[in-house]
Amino acid sequence: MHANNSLELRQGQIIEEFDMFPDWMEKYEHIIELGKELDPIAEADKIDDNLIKGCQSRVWLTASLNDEGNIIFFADSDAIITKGLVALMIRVLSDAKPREIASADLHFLEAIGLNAHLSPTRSNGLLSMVKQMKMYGLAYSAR
Amino acid sequence: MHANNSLELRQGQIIEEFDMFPDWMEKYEHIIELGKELDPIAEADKIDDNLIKGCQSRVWLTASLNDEGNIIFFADSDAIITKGLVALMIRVLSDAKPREIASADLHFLEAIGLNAHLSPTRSNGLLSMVKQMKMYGLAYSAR
Amino acid sequence: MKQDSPYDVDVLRKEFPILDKEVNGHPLVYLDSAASAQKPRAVIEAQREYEAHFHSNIHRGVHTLATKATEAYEGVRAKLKNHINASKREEIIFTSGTTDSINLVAGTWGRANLKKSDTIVLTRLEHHSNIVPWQILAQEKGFAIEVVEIKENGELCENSLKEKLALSPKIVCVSHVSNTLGTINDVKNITKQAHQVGALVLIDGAQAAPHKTIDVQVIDCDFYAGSAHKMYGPSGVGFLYGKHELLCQMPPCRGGGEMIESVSFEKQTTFNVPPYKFEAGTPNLSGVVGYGAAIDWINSLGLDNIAAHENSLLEYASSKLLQIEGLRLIGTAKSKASVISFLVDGIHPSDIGTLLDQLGIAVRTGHHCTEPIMTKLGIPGTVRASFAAYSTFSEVDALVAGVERAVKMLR
Amino acid sequence: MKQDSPYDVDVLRKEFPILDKEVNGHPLVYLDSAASAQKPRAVIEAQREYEAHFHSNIHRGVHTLATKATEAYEGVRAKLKNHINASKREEIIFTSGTTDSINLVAGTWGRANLKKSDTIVLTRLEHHSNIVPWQILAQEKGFAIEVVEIKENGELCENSLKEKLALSPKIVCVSHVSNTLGTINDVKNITKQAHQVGALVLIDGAQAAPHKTIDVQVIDCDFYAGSAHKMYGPSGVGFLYGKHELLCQMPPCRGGGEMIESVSFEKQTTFNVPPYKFEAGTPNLSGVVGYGAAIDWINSLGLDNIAAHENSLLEYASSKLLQIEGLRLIGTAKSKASVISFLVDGIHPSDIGTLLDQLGIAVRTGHHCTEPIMTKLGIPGTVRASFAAYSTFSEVDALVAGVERAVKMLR
Ligand SMILES: Cc1ncc(COP(=O)(O)O)c(C=O)c1O
Ligand SMILES: Cc1ncc(COP(=O)(O)O)c(C=O)c1O
Repeated sequence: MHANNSLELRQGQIIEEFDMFPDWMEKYEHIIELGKELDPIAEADKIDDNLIKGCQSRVWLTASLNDEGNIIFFADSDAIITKGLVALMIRVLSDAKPREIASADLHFLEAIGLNAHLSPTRSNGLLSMVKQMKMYGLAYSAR
Repeated sequence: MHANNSLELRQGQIIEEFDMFPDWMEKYEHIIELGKELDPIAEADKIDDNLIKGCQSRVWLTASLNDEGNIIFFADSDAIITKGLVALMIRVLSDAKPREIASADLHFLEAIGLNAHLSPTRSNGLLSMVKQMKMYGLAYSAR
Repeated sequence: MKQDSPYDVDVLRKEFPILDKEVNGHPLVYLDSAASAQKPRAVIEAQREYEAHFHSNIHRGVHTLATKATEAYEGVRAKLKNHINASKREEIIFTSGTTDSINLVAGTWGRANLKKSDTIVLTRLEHHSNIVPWQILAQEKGFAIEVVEIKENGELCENSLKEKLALSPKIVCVSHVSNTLGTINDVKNITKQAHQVGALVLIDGAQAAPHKTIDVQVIDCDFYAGSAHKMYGPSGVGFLYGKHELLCQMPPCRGGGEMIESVSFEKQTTFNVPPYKFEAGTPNLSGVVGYGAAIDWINSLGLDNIAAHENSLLEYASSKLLQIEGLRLIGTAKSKASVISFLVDGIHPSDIGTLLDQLGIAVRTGHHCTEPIMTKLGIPGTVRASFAAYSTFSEVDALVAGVERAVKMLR
Repeated sequence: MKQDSPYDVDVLRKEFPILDKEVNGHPLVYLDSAASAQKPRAVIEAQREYEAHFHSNIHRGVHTLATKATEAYEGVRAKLKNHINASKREEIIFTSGTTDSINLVAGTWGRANLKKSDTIVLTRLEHHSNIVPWQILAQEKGFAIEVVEIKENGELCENSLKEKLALSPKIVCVSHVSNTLGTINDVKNITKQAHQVGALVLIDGAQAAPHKTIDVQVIDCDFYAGSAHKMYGPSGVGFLYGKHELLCQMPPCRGGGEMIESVSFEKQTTFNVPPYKFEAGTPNLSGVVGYGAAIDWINSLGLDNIAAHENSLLEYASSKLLQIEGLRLIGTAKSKASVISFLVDGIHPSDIGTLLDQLGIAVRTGHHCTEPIMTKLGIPGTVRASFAAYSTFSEVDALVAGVERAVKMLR
């Protein structure tokens, strides 16, 4: 319960943060900023195996388990807006228990008015990335 | 000139004849009558070679040249309305010079309000039959 | 006779603009719905609405219109999935119609899997669309086509089916409902038997989908095909249902946009997952949107209600027509859909059709794209009247009176 | 800037209901016509009129509605024949779009004629729809695919063409206009050269037909393909032109209703003549009727006028966009249609597309189904704006301002 709550909390913070930007321009400027600030993925990890398929912009994703049994995600994208959205996903899902990740209800994108980016009709790979993150959650919780 | 005129004359007679039937029922009754009266084609001629293709109702057609160099047509159909229309075609085109037949302008069906039967969209074979008759005209005039 | 209907047909008819029409000076009596159903305003307007306000090419677009158009298109896929109870939306492929769907199966699954030594099974009842694709492929591959025969009444012959299944066919292709004889085949049972001998089953549902609730999981068939235009929807749209694991194994059919993952001259071109793998090029977008409206329309009325109404029409028409001297029904299966084929002794069907047309009554005459049935029964064709949700008892009366009048003229 | 237009664009725009729309709070600026053109009211209403008053299945019907529907359908065939100056109406096959048309050629002519030892020629410029059908067939048949390369500016390389033709290919498949780079290929000249080495020529005219007068007899190509939805018509309809003698020799493609002469299990099934041989099943009737209205609409405006208008837009847009720092045009062929692809240094095209969308500006980003071009140029894709008869100079201004704004945000 607590665990799920913490993902809830993280999402709540993001929603609050975006509340400050009523205007789409500021919102996107913020996303772009987040994209720029995202810890870069190791160049060696930018390989096809870590590439999310079906994307117009490319997204790379890796995951590892830390000592506390939490998954840590690293990700990158060649498009900066996608990268900003990826950064948001990482803020919510990284450093969390596999089980929490697998069952996370990601409603914040809708709340901040960006859920169109999660539509299966977009080809920015965000939806596929989220699916992949949950797969990692599932895989690690099965261990 | 005279020759074409005679096909014209024959068509004029038919148009006049049908003027007596303002009502579709009488018109079709007359056509059915004409179908019943049509000289039957020899059973031996009812073979695939004489069959007009692409028809819902089947039409057989044969042609021969008489001593005066006129083409005589024989035809038959398994549908009586088609047969009546075939009879009209024969009245206009049979016993005429090949050249006349090849160049005949068959406007009478339109004038008697039955040109829908000549539409390429109908599959009664009438249009194909007329084409075939003109082919005979062309073939014999080439000799 | 209206008391038999589970809904008010007269009110329903007002939704169909074309039914108000006059043809040859008579009110249109449209009894050719098996060829193509008329469309309610909801369908016509949905297409117009789409074209006037939402049109854009779908998929791969980052702009809002493309997203909306894609959502509309994919929404209909989900709707259709529910409508026939597929287990996944990925199992629904949009095609241009039943014919296209069957050709897709023949062209991909068939071409990849059928060898010279193989046998496939069709039935005598099949529409040309479920015969010719297989004949064309058989000419290329050399496999044998075996035919399940029919009984006098137009039902499939169980013994013949058993015999043919004993040949261990690779696939059994069978229509759910015969468009000429109206026979409803027990496709669930046939599928079970076919699966027992290891055959796949393709069902041509063109005539069933407008009249019956389809549950592909209950039937357990491997493929199911249908056309929107027979289901009160637009022409140029149809669907193929295929079991997901089969679709995953099948090679692509047509090549082009959307169906690829990556195209290269230097490396291997790779393909998208189903259903996209089988949907090359820009689809019939407004048609698919209209199809969605048609499914909604059908469901708002209820397929059971439609079937009940059509069945009473069928019964009524059969008994009335049989009172005409020399008339015989072609197709008298116990389980029968609202298609009624008949012949009158000594009279060619096209003559009857021509005269009925003069009375504003639209029926179809000929072989109805089922020549093998005609060959078997030794007839040149039939006159076929077919009913839909909007057909009425008084239209049946008009038909019967029309046939009587035509017969009198033709004898 | 309106003085350049041969017609009043503002008045014309009133015929397109969608152009009044707002997207994300801004008036829609639709610059994605190369993906799919918007439809004028005349087209939308023609479809509606057909469905509400004339719909029926076509061919083989004896009733009046069937005759009228068939006449409407065949009338559009005649219209299209005139529009591209085919010599016979039998040379026009209705398909569901360009992709379908090209697959038809690959599936019938290709499958029947291409052997392991053969070579065919494509170009680097081709849309996936003119690549993948040939790759799929090559996998089956084993023939070689040779690719005519492009120059930096996006024009076909003449030397490369000569080299490839020297391999005596069986067919040369080339786009008339590139959907990504806008390059207009000299298809008449290419056809002449190809014929000299005995190759057939298929032209993908998807992008040319909306913008140029097509004369298949002057070009002398063997096949020509196009899509209605890029020509202000409905989606789900297209055409294949083929020289009559070729069509007569080609085996059928899809099997089903209409394309047969006679179907039998006992005797040989025989096929109809072209074009019917290639049109199996119920076609997209309302779509074809709408296509007829689209052709009328185009002709009432005049393709030369449309081209003149689009060319001034292209010139204007090119010069304005080039003033943006770091922006480079991708595709600068001397002869170019109204498609403008560009990239801004250090910025991913999809980012620009996403921000433009926020401003109501619809452009397409990505590889535009021409991945081999991207591979060759070493770019991830482009931003593409494309113009149509209804595009305006102020829309170009909005695009330029939008790109400037996006670039500022993204840098
Ligand atoms: C049983 C059956 N199968 C297939 C078809 C072909 O459908 P479509 O013409 O929509 O492809 C029909 C339609 O006439 C049919 O009745
Ligand atoms: C050059 C070219 N060829 C083929 C196609 C495919 O056309 P359709 O999707 O209408 O089949 C397109 C459309 O994107 C195109 O631009």
